[in-house]
Amino acid sequence: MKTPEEIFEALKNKFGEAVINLATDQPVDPYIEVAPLEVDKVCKFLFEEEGFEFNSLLNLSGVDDANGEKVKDENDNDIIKGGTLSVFYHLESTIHRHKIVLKVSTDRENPEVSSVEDIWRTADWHEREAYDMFGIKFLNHHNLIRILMPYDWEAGYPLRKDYQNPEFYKGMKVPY
Amino acid sequence: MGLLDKQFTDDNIIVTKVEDLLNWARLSSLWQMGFGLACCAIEMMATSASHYDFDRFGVIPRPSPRQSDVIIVSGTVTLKMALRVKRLYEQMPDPKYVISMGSCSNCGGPYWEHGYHVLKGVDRVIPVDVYVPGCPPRPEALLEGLLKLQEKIRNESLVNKKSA
Amino acid sequence: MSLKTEEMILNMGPQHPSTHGVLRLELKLEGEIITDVIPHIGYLHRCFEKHAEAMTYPQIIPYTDRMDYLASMYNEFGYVLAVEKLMGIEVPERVEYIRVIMGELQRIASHLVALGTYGADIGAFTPFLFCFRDREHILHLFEITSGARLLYNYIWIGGVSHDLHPDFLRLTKEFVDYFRPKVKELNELLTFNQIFIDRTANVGVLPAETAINYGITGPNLRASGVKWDLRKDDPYSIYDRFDFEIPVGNGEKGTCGDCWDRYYVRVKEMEESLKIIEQAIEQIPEGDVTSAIPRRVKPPAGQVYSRVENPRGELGYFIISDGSVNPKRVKVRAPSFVNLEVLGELCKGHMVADVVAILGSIDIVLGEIDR
Amino acid sequence: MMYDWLYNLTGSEILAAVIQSLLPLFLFILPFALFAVLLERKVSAHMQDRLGPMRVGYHGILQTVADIIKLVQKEDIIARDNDKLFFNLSPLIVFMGSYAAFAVIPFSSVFLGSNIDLGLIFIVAVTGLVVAGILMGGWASNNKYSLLGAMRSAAQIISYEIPTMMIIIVVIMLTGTLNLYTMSEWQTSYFWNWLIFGGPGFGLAKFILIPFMMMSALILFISTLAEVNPTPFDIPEAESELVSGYHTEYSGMKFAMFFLAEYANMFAVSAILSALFFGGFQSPFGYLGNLFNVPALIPFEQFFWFTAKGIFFVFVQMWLRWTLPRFRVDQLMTFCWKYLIPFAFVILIIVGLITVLL
Repeated sequence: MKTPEEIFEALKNKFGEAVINLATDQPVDPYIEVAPLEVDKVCKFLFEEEGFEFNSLLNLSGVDDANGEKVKDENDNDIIKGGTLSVFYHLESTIHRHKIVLKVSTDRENPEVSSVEDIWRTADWHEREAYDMFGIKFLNHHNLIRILMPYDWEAGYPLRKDYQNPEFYKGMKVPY
Repeated sequence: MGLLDKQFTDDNIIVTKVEDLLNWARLSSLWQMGFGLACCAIEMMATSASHYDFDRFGVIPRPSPRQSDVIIVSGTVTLKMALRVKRLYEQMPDPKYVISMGSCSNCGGPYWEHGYHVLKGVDRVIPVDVYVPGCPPRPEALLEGLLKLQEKIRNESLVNKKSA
Repeated sequence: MSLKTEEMILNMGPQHPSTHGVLRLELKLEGEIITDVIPHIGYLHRCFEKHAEAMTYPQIIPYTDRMDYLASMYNEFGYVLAVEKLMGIEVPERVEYIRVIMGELQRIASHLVALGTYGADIGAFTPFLFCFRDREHILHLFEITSGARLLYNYIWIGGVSHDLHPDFLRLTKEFVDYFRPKVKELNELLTFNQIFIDRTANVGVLPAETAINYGITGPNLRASGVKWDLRKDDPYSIYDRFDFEIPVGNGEKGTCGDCWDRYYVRVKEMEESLKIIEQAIEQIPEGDVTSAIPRRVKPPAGQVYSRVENPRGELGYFIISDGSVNPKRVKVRAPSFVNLEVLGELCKGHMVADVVAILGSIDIVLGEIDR
Repeated sequence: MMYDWLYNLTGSEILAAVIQSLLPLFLFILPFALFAVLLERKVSAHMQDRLGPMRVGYHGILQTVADIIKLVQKEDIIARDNDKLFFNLSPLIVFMGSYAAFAVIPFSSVFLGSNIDLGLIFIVAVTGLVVAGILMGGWASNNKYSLLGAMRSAAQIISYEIPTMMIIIVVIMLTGTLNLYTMSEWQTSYFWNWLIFGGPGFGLAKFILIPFMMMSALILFISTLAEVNPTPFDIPEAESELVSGYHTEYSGMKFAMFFLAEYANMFAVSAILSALFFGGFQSPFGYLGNLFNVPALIPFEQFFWFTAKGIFFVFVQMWLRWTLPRFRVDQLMTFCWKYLIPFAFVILIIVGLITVLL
């Protein structure tokens, strides 16, 4: 059993700059913020290091922070420029029965995060889903294609806050 | 439709009697395509199961579209699925019927507004004979839908009204 | 010289009698032997997460129902717990008991569908109808309580929508007495049938290590011999007050973690759920069920991950609130979504008929996978 | 025999032959298939706490009539990529194969299509046609499910033909004939004369034979069951795996032909079983015709007993179908090659020794 503080200390000592901070102002779960391109190494450490052994990835979710600047495009639709997309990792160790939340934030225009797929196989589909919904590119993922939306969906990433749905898809009217 | 449908220009006793026989056969043996989409499929299964027993009306599920007469679109049709539903419908032999079961396949149901990947009504891809409202419809509602479809079939005609 | 046959690609689904919905499997076959299985999902993607962002917190509850439509009560339960955790709401005792009774009844109903359809997949059609017959009794209990058979919108944030029907407890007790022999009947008809055992034992063996790495949870994980049940290991609601066992697979008929174990763990779990229900009926206090329902649900800004033991495994809700009436993000960790991923691994080297057996034993619900 | 009777009645050889060949079809096979489908639905329904067809006629007795009239009306789909010749030929061959088997089945001492000496071999040969038809259909459908189903079916039927043949040889050794009519006659009245109870006579051999005959009957039942594909042997059309197997692509009347052939086949194998082991058309308790001295009654009684036995075995098949799960292909083969064939072999040798020594 390790508290988030202890885990943060250990990570900070090991990775230095790559581990950004521990957010404790949260009402329920604190989270550790990690640099997007280092997250695979941090996870590998957490997975392997004795005393941590986070052998289970509970959840991996993309989030659109929508903290960029809201502008109007040529069709008078709101779009968001700049800001970040985030990915949350919920890790758990069934051996030591402790949990931790990791967060990475990446640039919205060119979102790139290291893949943790080869640490936990379960991350495969989770990452594909995050890619499908937010367009977050997971580097070194072996098969990063859409998973829920049709493979030929061209209208963007639906869970982004400024997503515009197309009028037609293969001749079928989409809006009500 | 079938081989004889709308092939006759005038009504007579033989045609009407044959028509009654054929319609009776059609409506009494509506083989349903064993095909479920979403929540409503569970209610559809419950309707086929012991308590409600679709078999009483001669409805049995057939796994292959080639041998089925009625497709019950039971649940949300998504854009990814819509063309497959259409394909399945096209694979069924005439005369074929469609029951749209549940709000989702009637009109998009609760997903009508923000459902970026939901087809708002299966009638945008295939013609529907009977709409069964509900989310999901009770088995009784589906049975009622089936009876309505039988009523509709009972009134089908071999006579081509237009040319008459 | 060895004969080599040409690889054949067989598309199973989206319309197929035993893909449990609109799953499409791309099977690569050599003769009838599987070399690879690629699941294609998303045929039922109903944009739950987009809806959640546009709705207020209580409005989301009906949408959670429609995700795992075989275990709607439990979906509401999980979601409501997450919001309550974020807001710090304490719910009355009676509500906790009602939720547990509903949740366990739902677990039985869901397992009945799983076991029944599994029988149908293996080719025994009669158990399927027997299971549906018994499930109708549970649906009746739900119906007199909430007014709906399948999608209830019954468990609300801070309470339940209304109190139990006066006859509910009596009928539930009757159901428990009715159902015990039915489990035995199911065992005689299907579970210990030699053909059934031949078809399922030693098929699709999932070792515990692989299961954890793939994030498998619920009966599928327990069948691999891992005693992991959130009701005991991370107790939520009032599950710590009940006395029940966690059945695990032990390779009774084959190897630990095979299809038969996955099947049998569910049968056992139904019996354990009956125990919980019996205890809950004994202990349930009187009281108001709507007193803690907040007028306005406006959680503080922050994020929460809350999880419950759904009939299919760990159902997690990850909610990010920005302090307004709409959540900023609701991500569902759907157990079936995660469990399905391992299918390719399990199927390799088996035959086409085994794909059906393995898929059925994982017990997926497409509504939850695609959301 | 029936031919002579018809010849006397009509006075024309051709007419007699035509009527004789059509009679089983119209008098028996079609009505029986219709009845069997309904029976199946009713039996399954009552086993599953349901009612089954209720709305078409009294308790749904017209259900299958409606089904067939509907199927006739359906569009006959032949897809572009089907091999048209074989696709169309296949249901005919399957139907023909199962229909031809009825020619030699002795319904009674009078009502018998053709009393040929090679009756048993004839049945085995024509039911072999069914395999050809199924393979043809599966291949011509150009559908992977159909192809897999047809392949499975071919493997299954051919394998299970071996124990069937062995048991038939056992029976031939005991009775010394291939003629089904003679065989039934041989097991004269009273059930203790049936072959399953060692055949007529009260020698030592009879009592030694009884256990082996019971096993033979069981093996024959299982292996013929496998040839008509109900669960647990319905691998060729395994609904939950191969959609509907070899007839996935067939619609309308062609499908109906497969459908009827299947039920006709069910009766055919039951008929073989009862003709070989259960006295064929012989009554188990003697005849009312003899009792009241009305010989004209006897053929009708025989017909009744024969169909009753047949329908009983059909019922057993349905019973199994709605109770048991399905085998997997390799298990099915294992069951045949590792259990049925060795047992059949042992029985063959022992019965051979018994017939030689005793």
